[in-house]
Amino acid sequence: MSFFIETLLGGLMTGMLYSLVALGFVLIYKASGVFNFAQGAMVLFAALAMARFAEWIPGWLGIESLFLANLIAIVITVGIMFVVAWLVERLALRHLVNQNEATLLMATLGITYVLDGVGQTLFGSDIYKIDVGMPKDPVIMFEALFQGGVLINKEDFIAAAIAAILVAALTLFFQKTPTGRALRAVADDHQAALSVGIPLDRIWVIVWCVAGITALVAGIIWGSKLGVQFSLSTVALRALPVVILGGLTSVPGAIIGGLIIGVGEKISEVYLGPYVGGGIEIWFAYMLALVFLLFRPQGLFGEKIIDRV
Amino acid sequence: MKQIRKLAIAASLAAALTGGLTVPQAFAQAKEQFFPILVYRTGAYAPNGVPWANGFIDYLKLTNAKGGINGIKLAFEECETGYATDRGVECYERLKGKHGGATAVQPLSTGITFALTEKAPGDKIPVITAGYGRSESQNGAVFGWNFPLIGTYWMGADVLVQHIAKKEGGFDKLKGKKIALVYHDSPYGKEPIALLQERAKMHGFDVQLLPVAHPGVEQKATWLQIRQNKPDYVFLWGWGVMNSTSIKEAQATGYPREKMYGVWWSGAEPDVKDVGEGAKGYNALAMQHGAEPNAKVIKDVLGMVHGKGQGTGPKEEVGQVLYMRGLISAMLQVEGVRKAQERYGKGKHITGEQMRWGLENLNLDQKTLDALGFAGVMRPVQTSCLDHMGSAWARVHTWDGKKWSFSSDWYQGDEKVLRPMVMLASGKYADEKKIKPRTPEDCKK
Amino acid sequence: MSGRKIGDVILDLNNISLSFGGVKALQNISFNVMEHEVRAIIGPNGAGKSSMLNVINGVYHPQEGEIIFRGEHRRDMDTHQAAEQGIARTFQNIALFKGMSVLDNIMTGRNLRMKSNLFMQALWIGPARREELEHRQKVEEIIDFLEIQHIRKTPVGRLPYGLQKRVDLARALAMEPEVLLLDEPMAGMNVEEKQDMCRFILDVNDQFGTTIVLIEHDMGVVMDISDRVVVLDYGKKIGDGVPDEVRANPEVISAYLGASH
Amino acid sequence: MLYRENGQFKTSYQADQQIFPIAQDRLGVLLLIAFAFVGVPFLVDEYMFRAILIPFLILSLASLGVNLLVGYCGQITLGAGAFMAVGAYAGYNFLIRVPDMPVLGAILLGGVSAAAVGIVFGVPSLRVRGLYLAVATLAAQFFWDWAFLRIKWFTNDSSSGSVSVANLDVFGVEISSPLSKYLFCLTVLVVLSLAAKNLVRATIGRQWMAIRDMDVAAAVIGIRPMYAKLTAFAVSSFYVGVAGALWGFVHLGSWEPAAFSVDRSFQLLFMVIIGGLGSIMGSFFGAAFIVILPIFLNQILPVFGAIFGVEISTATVSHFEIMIFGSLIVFFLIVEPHGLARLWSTGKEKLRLWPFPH
Repeated sequence: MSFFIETLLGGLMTGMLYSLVALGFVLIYKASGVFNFAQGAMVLFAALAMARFAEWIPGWLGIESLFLANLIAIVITVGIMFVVAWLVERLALRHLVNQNEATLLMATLGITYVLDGVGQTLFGSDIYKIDVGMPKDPVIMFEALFQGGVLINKEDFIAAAIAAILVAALTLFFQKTPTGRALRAVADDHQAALSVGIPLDRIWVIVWCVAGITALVAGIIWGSKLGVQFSLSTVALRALPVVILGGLTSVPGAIIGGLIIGVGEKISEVYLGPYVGGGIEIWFAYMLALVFLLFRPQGLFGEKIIDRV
Repeated sequence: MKQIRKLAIAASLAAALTGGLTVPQAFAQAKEQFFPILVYRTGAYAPNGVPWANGFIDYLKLTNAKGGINGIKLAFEECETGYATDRGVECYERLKGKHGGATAVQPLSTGITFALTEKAPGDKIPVITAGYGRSESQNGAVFGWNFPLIGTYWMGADVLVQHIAKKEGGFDKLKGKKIALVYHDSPYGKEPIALLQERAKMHGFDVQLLPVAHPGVEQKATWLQIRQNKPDYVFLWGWGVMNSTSIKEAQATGYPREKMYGVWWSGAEPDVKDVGEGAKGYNALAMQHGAEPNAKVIKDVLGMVHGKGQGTGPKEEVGQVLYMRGLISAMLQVEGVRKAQERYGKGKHITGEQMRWGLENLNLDQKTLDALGFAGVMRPVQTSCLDHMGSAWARVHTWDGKKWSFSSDWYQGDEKVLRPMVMLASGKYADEKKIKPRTPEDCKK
Repeated sequence: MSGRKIGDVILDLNNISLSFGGVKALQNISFNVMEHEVRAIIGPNGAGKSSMLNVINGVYHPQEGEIIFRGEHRRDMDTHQAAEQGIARTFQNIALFKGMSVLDNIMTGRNLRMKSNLFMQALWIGPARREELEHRQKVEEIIDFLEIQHIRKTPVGRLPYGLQKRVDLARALAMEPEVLLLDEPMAGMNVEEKQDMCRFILDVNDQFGTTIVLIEHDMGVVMDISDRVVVLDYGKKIGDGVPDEVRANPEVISAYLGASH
Repeated sequence: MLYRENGQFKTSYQADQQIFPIAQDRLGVLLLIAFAFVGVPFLVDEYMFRAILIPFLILSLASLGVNLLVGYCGQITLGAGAFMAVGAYAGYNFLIRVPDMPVLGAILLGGVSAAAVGIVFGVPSLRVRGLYLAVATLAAQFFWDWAFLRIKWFTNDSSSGSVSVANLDVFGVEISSPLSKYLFCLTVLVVLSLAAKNLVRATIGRQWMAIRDMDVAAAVIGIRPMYAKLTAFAVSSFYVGVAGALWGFVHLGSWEPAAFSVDRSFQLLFMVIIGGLGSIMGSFFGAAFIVILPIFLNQILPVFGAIFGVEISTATVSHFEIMIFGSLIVFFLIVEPHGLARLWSTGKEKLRLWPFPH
């Protein structure tokens, strides 16, 4: 039992990271109809920037405090992600309005390459660490409840709390601020949004920037746990089943879908994997999403599509 | 405006199609020996690819600084493969004819090695895979052009088993023990399985196989399984970011790092340095050498190459584990050329075919190694036509939180176990490919 | 209207009800169509006219009711079956295949009659090649009939609206249907184009004896060319009969006045 | 002035239904093919053959297959790499397990196996579309990646999981020299391209395009979406599978599943989008662009550096390579979203009117 709980927790933890990446996908898709494959590259880019600035800043500014260095690094990285968002909108997106989905998807893959190249040129290809002071060693808890207790990483809980704060902040942003409401208007109906005078280009910059910030949060959590390296961008591929499970346009879908996929992956690998030689978690997640799609083609929370002729 | 754009596209396309692909080929020069270098300095495996390449090149520079090989200077050129097989093949094709022809090629990727194994015999270019590649290619009778010098994965796995047997107090104590193999899910990671299963049969221990998908950043489930099964030892067959991820996950699931043993590609500074204290106690095979900041050859490199401002990578990394691996790989190739020159003429350019003879007749005794500055770094290497490995010695080193240091004596891979496996597998390969194995007589030619 | 003679009931719809989620698109609608006649469905926007056509050729499946086509009783139609049994259709918002030429668009209308297999098509031999030529001939006849020879090779996306409507009709005609469903064939056309289209519709009806069910907004046109008219409003049938009867129906008058003003 | 169709009147539908209705086009293509067979062998060196032309030909074939599915039938796939792998591994198994199996037979059977697998993985297309489908096809990619690594039967129990073939001969001709490999791939490509062209101008091609452009209308005129989509998956996978078998047998000789990774799938989709959706010619343009451009950049950047007197490190070259590659992709998608094939046909149309623009 305690092992099952550990697996479940592990799955939820991984799922939470997938949710954050999927959240980036969904935000951008809702606002601009672009399936942003570069989300993974953005996670990497943000994490690399954060890791490197946190490393460089003490030397540049003579700051001793780790907290301060991290804080400044985060601020700089947010700035960088804003610039990335602005450049993407300026140089690519605005010229690609009304193209079909596949073309847009490929364009974001092109952006992925550029980000990978720029990221590695500026920040290097080594493994870097993000040290935000998370506790690393596990503790055993609930020994009274379960035999042997449950192995728990405090780091995971702190990370989950950060993710929850991010989601809450995003919700507030969308519900309470004028910009957030404008974003929702665009998501619901492009034409309508345009007709009431919401500048689409600005909306896009904002939404890419918000996606960049979720990428940064995902990057910090992941990077603090496992280090930052080029391979981090492949996390996008792991998070894809999440968006088809949750629906491309649904924020709750991304969050719940992420958790389902995370847990599904770990449980399948741990309990089914040994019978077939292991390594099944990637395709299992995809198959899970696929089977699900066959019954509900629009995903968990996506809107039903009705053909009109 | 639109017109100009279209014109620009057309022009750039035309240029792409006709222009650059025929980049001027350098002419053959008799007085240089060409070393193509397939590297990966970008992408998922860059952290490990970069120091290897730096060490390799620094040694070539050192050799040139010392006057070359009997007066023949070394020419070399890098080509980025990104660890991708097709790019690797392209690099090989691009470089093999330059500067009078490649001497030998070292792909530093199991995938590229497999592909080049098919091409090398036709081109008559030896493929040196020091410490990687297919284990059965040790049999030079079948794999005429492959040289897994000073280490194959079977030999490495064998040494690891010997080491834990010694720790436990004898092979008989291994009975009932559980060993988990956490491996990169690719031909590279799968290489040791055959040997471990063979040894498991002999001694009655259990092997649990835990594959990790490329690039290895997601290992939660793997380590949950380790936590569940509580194996006595974990062997790690990873590469790139997978290594440090494994160690971090081991820490997060509370698996003792002291019980973890990596292969020699999972035991270098990039794998542990950002884990720091968390990796303390983690062990890995040393492919003879470890981190060797005090070796004479390193002092030479620092003096004659870095000292002159010609160093390839950061000075602090000179002498680290993977740097040394690259450096030794280069040394073996250089010595192959030297040996070939002994037969085909000192100060002469050596062809790929002559190079094969040189590599098959390497005889680096301790005196030679000492003279080259490798005292204490490695043991003698002696190859033959039938044995393309040349040395089956290895030891174990351990990360103490700051540096790697040796923690075991020398072990030798057990011929009695290895030889039959090599013969069986290479025999099967020969059948499939309809290769007629070379006899000792053939070798004399 | 010389050559044609109105025959028996070919299509009979009984108590059809259709809803999407909570929205009732059609409620308990019954009417029939006779062989060779021109039958019009009219009604204000959102009355369920297009849904009605979609039910007839199987795009939508009604929750309740029965469809009797050529004596066969069915709960609903299936698009493929409908096409095979000779029901063709044009669309309100032109559903042409934008990436293809006019000729190819019309050729798709022949697909049910082309029987050669994949390998023959790949090799372009024997039956495949012969078939292609035969059907091309038939398609050229339709092209001549609708007077669109000059745009044969043009991608349909580049055509003006009126011509696209004509190509849409051509594609339906290429199926040599027994029943032709026309969804607002004259919407958005100018007077001249409308006249042409009317002529084509009547010619089709006349020369090929094709039964026609059409939806149209232009009352003048409807009353001129149709034999019988059914009127829908908010998913309900409010009138059915020959044009003059319908015109006099007070419910129809109020629906139209209410809807348009 | 030379490129005109004035005066070329077609007197039969047969003449009008030719692949290249304009005489100059016909001649041009024939000359090009003749040049590829006869001229190229005298002009290029081994490097061009082995590192550029052979990969280009094989990936053209794969990209052609992907284009049949994505460009003609409108079903986005990100699983093409998996179908290449199926073709390669199935071909390998036919070759070693069936006695006296000819190489060509094994390659074609590899394609047939890929077609069968394609049909199975095409089934979701009946329910889902667009990006959802694209992601669903990734399931195929990851599943087969895994299967070829894990199921030993596929690799003939090789301990490492990688396989190799040797001694290729086709109708008694040994396929080992770069030239023979090139000619072999070229022949396969020409034959299969012709077949593809025939398919897309026949009724099946029209059915695919109808489904792509407007699936409801297609169903209404009696096209069965299931039949059209699944044949598209099958034919496309056949092409991709044959390409995979060629990639393994002829180009690499020895391979592991990583040769057909998800990166390959993306690469193939790039080819058809950059080249031009729904264009046979575009598939070749796309393949040329994607195969050649990175290699070209990789070689030209150091040369550029040398001109300005800077030595650019290998790492920097690679980084610039992917940056420029990525930017060019975005650039091309912006200036010509319909791909290089559209540029080509616009150019031809201009030429037709030249020198009188109106």
